Amino acid sequence: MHKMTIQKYPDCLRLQVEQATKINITECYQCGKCTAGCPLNGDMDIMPNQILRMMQLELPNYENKILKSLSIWLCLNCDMCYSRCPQEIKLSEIMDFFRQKSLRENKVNPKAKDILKFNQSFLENIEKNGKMNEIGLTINYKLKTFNLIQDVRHAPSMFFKGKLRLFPHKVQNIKEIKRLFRKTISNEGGSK
Amino acid sequence: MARIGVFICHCGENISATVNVTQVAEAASKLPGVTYATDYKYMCSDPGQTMIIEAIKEHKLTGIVVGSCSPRMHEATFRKVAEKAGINSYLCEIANLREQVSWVHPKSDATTQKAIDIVRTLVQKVKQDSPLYPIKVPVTKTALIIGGGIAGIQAALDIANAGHQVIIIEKSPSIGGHMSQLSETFPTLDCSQCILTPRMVEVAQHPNITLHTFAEVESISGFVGNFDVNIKLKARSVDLSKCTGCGTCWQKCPSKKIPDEFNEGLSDRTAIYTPFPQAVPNKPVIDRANCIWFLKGKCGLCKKNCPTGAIDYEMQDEIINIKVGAIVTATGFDIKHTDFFPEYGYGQYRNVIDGLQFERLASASGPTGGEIRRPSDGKIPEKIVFIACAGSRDKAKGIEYCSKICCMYTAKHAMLYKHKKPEGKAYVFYMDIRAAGKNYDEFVRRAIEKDEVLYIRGRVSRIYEKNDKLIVKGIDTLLNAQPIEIEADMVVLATAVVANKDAELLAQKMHISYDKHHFFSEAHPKLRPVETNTAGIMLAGACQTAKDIPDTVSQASAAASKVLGLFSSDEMTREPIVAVVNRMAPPQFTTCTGCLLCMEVCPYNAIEREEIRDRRTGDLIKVAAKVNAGLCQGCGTCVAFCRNKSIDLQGFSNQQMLSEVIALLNQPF
Amino acid sequence: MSEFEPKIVAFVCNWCTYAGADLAGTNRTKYASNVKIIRFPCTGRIDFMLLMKAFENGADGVIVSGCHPNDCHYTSGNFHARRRWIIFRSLLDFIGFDTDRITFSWISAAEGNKWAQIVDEVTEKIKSKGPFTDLKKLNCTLLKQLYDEAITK
Amino acid sequence: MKIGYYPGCSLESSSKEYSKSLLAVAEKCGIIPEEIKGWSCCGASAAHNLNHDLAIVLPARTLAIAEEQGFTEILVPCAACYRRLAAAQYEVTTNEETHKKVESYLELKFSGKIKILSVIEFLQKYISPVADQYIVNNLNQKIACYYGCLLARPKETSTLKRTEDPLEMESVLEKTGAKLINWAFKTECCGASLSVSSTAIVAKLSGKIIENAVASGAESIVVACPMCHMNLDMRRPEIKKQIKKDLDIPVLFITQVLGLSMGIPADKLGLNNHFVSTKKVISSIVKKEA
Repeated sequence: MHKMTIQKYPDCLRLQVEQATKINITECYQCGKCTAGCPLNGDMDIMPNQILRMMQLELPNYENKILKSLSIWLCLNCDMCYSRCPQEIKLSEIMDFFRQKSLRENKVNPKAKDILKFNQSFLENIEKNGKMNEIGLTINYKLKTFNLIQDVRHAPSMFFKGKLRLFPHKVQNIKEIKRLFRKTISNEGGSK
Repeated sequence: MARIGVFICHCGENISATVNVTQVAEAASKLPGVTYATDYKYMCSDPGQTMIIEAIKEHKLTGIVVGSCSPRMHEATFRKVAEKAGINSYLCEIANLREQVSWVHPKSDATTQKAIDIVRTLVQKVKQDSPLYPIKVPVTKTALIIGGGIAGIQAALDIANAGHQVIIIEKSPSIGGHMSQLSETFPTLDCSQCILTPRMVEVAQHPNITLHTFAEVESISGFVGNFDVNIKLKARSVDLSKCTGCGTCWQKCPSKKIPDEFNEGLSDRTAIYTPFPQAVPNKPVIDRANCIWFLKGKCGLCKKNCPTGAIDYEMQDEIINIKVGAIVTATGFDIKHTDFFPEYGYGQYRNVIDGLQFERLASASGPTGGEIRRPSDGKIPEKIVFIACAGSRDKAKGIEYCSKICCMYTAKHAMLYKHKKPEGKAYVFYMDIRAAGKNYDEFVRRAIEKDEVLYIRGRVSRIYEKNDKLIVKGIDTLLNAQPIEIEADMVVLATAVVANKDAELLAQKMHISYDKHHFFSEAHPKLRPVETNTAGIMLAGACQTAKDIPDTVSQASAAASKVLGLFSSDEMTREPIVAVVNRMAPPQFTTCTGCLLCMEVCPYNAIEREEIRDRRTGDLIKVAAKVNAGLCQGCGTCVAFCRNKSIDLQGFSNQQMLSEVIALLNQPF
Repeated sequence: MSEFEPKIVAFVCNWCTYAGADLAGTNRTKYASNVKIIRFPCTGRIDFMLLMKAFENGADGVIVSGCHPNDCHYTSGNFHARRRWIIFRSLLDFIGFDTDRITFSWISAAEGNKWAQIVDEVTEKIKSKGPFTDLKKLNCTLLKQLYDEAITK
Repeated sequence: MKIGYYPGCSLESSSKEYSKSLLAVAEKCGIIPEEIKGWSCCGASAAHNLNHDLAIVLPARTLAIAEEQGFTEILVPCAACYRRLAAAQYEVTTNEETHKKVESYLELKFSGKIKILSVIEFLQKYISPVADQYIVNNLNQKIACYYGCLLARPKETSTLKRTEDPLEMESVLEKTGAKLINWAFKTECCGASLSVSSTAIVAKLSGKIIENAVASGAESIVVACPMCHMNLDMRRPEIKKQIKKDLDIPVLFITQVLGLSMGIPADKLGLNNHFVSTKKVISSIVKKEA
């Protein structure tokens, strides 16, 4: 059994969340409506309402359990939970915060590596072109995941349907996009 | 010239242990205007009181200051003493030397000095006191009850049985309210109509009660003991004096497809109708919005067939004026309907119903004769899901509060269903079970343990229809937040209790305050729970906040006892601590300029606009404020707001407060 | 030289803070004897000019206290007092009056300890500020002189 | 009237037909949206998953340059771009601090108050009022309108009146003669951003949506979002594996349906670019009687 300790020390995860999102975690009264409506409630390892509960209770090691969970990466930000939450807690913002922090602290759940890599490939792609290029994105993502066969069968038909371009459109002022990436990333502590 | 007496109490040793009482008395005796000063062991004891009386008489004192415990303890005692000695009771002031001096400071010169300062301050105040006399207001001993539900019925019967006249007005065509719709009542499961209808009949037959159904408040003026009320009697289109209630009219009415309000839309009624079989009065009314005669100018079947000629299409709304001494507001509540819930289908699923609809389904007098059947196809459901807190405790929906009755009636609903269909399944999604009340939790436990109602802790996120079933998506927070999906045949939402739609309007007519949810506000949340801030207007039942039947009836009787207290004498007496606007001889009349800022800030609507006119010509000379002493409660907010000090508070006048400040500071501390 | 003992006047309402101060007594909670109470029916009754009168007559600090918001015996008197205080304070700030010498607070009938605590805090604060002399410096001759100067300019 | 056009990356590649059909319908009604010069990607879900500032700065850049180019309203047909742009606008206009920060990143001053039109708003405002004169065909089809999550939520940026069961797309399609069915999954999420990285999950979610539409009697599904289209249309083989059912219900963009009713040829609407054949829809057209 866990021994209850008061953990709300100055830089605990809960306070960081509250500061970053301006959401008061204690407002959640654990009705579970978020989880009940979540499209991915069958796939998550920690349910959304449980994540809030963990922050309320602050039992030992709750921070790592959250940051290393798969749930934070599965969240689709579809805001179903927020739109039905009686206390108007914007879980999607909390999830954004967790993802960014989990990445910065190198705590990404192994099962979420693909999701992360896709997102990273996506951003690298925009950084390079200013716009997303699906072939570039796919190649980059596949190199990162070594998952070379996935979606390959779609590629030829997409190409012939005019849905894939070999040569990316580029934003004329690509330097500016690169600068924006550099600046925001240096501000956020190097996460991309 | 003032002749003030100062009496310093030792309070055994409570004061004298840290305050040098003889020194205080001695210092007091040297104050200007003080004729006599002394100290004594127990001022409040019989010998102490006798001593004060004798001193007042012997030294011809014009006012006294008693330095003793807090005025909250013994102000009343010493004021009576003053009165016994023949001086006005308001010429007595209390210096609080115990709670605010001797008990909170150590024995020292500074403590004694503080006591002297306080005594000096009150000596200065008492010199400014003027005699005040309790205000007498005549009382009209008739009560008005607004609302004919169980709250109104109970209050009316209590007042009428005590021998006073009562007028009840009810906006719908029959009294009975929501209670008449209920099937059985928790926690005893006795039939609602069986216990209610005898009371309804008693109201109708009581010699002291006048009943106006299909009537509304038009306007209210006046004040406690003397209200002047206009009541609108809506055109019923049926002459109650001729109608025998035979029912021929509604049997002939061709307009038959109007949703029946009494059955919460689960059945239809005709355009001329009696709301329910036990209605009081048991006579019909024409719903003009749906009557073919009023819509198209033809038909007239009811009139042709009425054996007594009671139908009157020409009937007009009528305003009557009544004078009453007290008002009991018992206008009840409403509930949110299923269309309020986006996630539960905006009311588009016929088998998602609210609690009142379930009551009608379960009621022997309801549209299914007491069999619980689905509204869509009349099938008896195999699985019912009950959802508690539908809308209640939901900040996002604007209803933060707990509706209080739902936990109990949901347990009752599930129980009734299981009694009628023991092999059926009943699920209750809940967040907390709030069953505080006599035999209440036992009742819920019975539903769970004996009737095997399955309680699941979690809130339902979504309901949608699929192949004739309702898919209910919830979770069980007690089982590791496991998602749960139930294919139900029917869903019952325990929807939030809300104030009546027109509650705000009525409150404004009555000048009573209401909260942000439009429930009426009591004068004090703990100590004056049945009175409003407007003297003479009481509250009963769910118009104040969500309440069950026992609470409603208790409050109704409490409101009745408040009314009876008011009616116990021909005149009522009020403390003279009220505001007054100064008056002086013509041509000035008053220094009030008639800006009427005071009128706006007064929480009791006790300030009126007064027009001062020339006595002969009737020409307007001046507009000024005027305080209605019957309504004023003496807070003094108007005084602080007055721009030129024309309004003042008796007992706490500007002069008194200023002299207190000066006296407190202008001596060596 | 004896320590400076400030004179502090408390303007309190009858229903909450006066009762709270009584409770402090019933609990025998000890606090500084510098504060003396003047009882009003309601904070809504308090004319803020009386605060000025107190300073004019030698007070060094003032406490105004009544029922918590929504607890007013008269429903809304404390709200009026609060609104008036907000405006009055900005006026005082404008003319350069040290508004730190006035403490505005809510103390309920159940908060005897809070009363004692506030009294002690205010007493300490005023002690550290020293005697209030601003109004004494502003004598009438000085005002007239300033006024004349302003006109002749 | 000058409407800025922000196609977004998807409409330049995988969802070309959306852009094509939208512009064709607009042109038919005499409206030519003008592409914002130098626009860049909104960052989509990747940016806000990984970097808070970037997620605001990228879309804000587009808002700022559109403002600079003199547009007062911009049409953003992609639901994902719409949500990112609207979210950035919400942040910038409700939080002065963020506004300043974004301006310093961009080295550009802007008000952020430009009107962002989702495709539904655009159709309601500019096409619906005049549609009557251009609609020549009746669609003999039972259509399920699918909104997805991005247009319906969150409430701060959504323009739909009913969060759970919106009716705006239905009102736009009312005049096409199609039978617009009532169904339960209008605003469920299709799995959008996990399309590539967790295909199985997306197939499961999208499968449920398609299943419900078919069970509710729909013959085709109409969408207003390229993500939804890609997941419901292209992911059909994976969906089949998940739900063990082979459903061939076509998925069309709302603009394609409008285009068909206006008599625009199927190839100009890109209807041949779909993975699931749209022939059934095209053949359901009945000429309106004059």
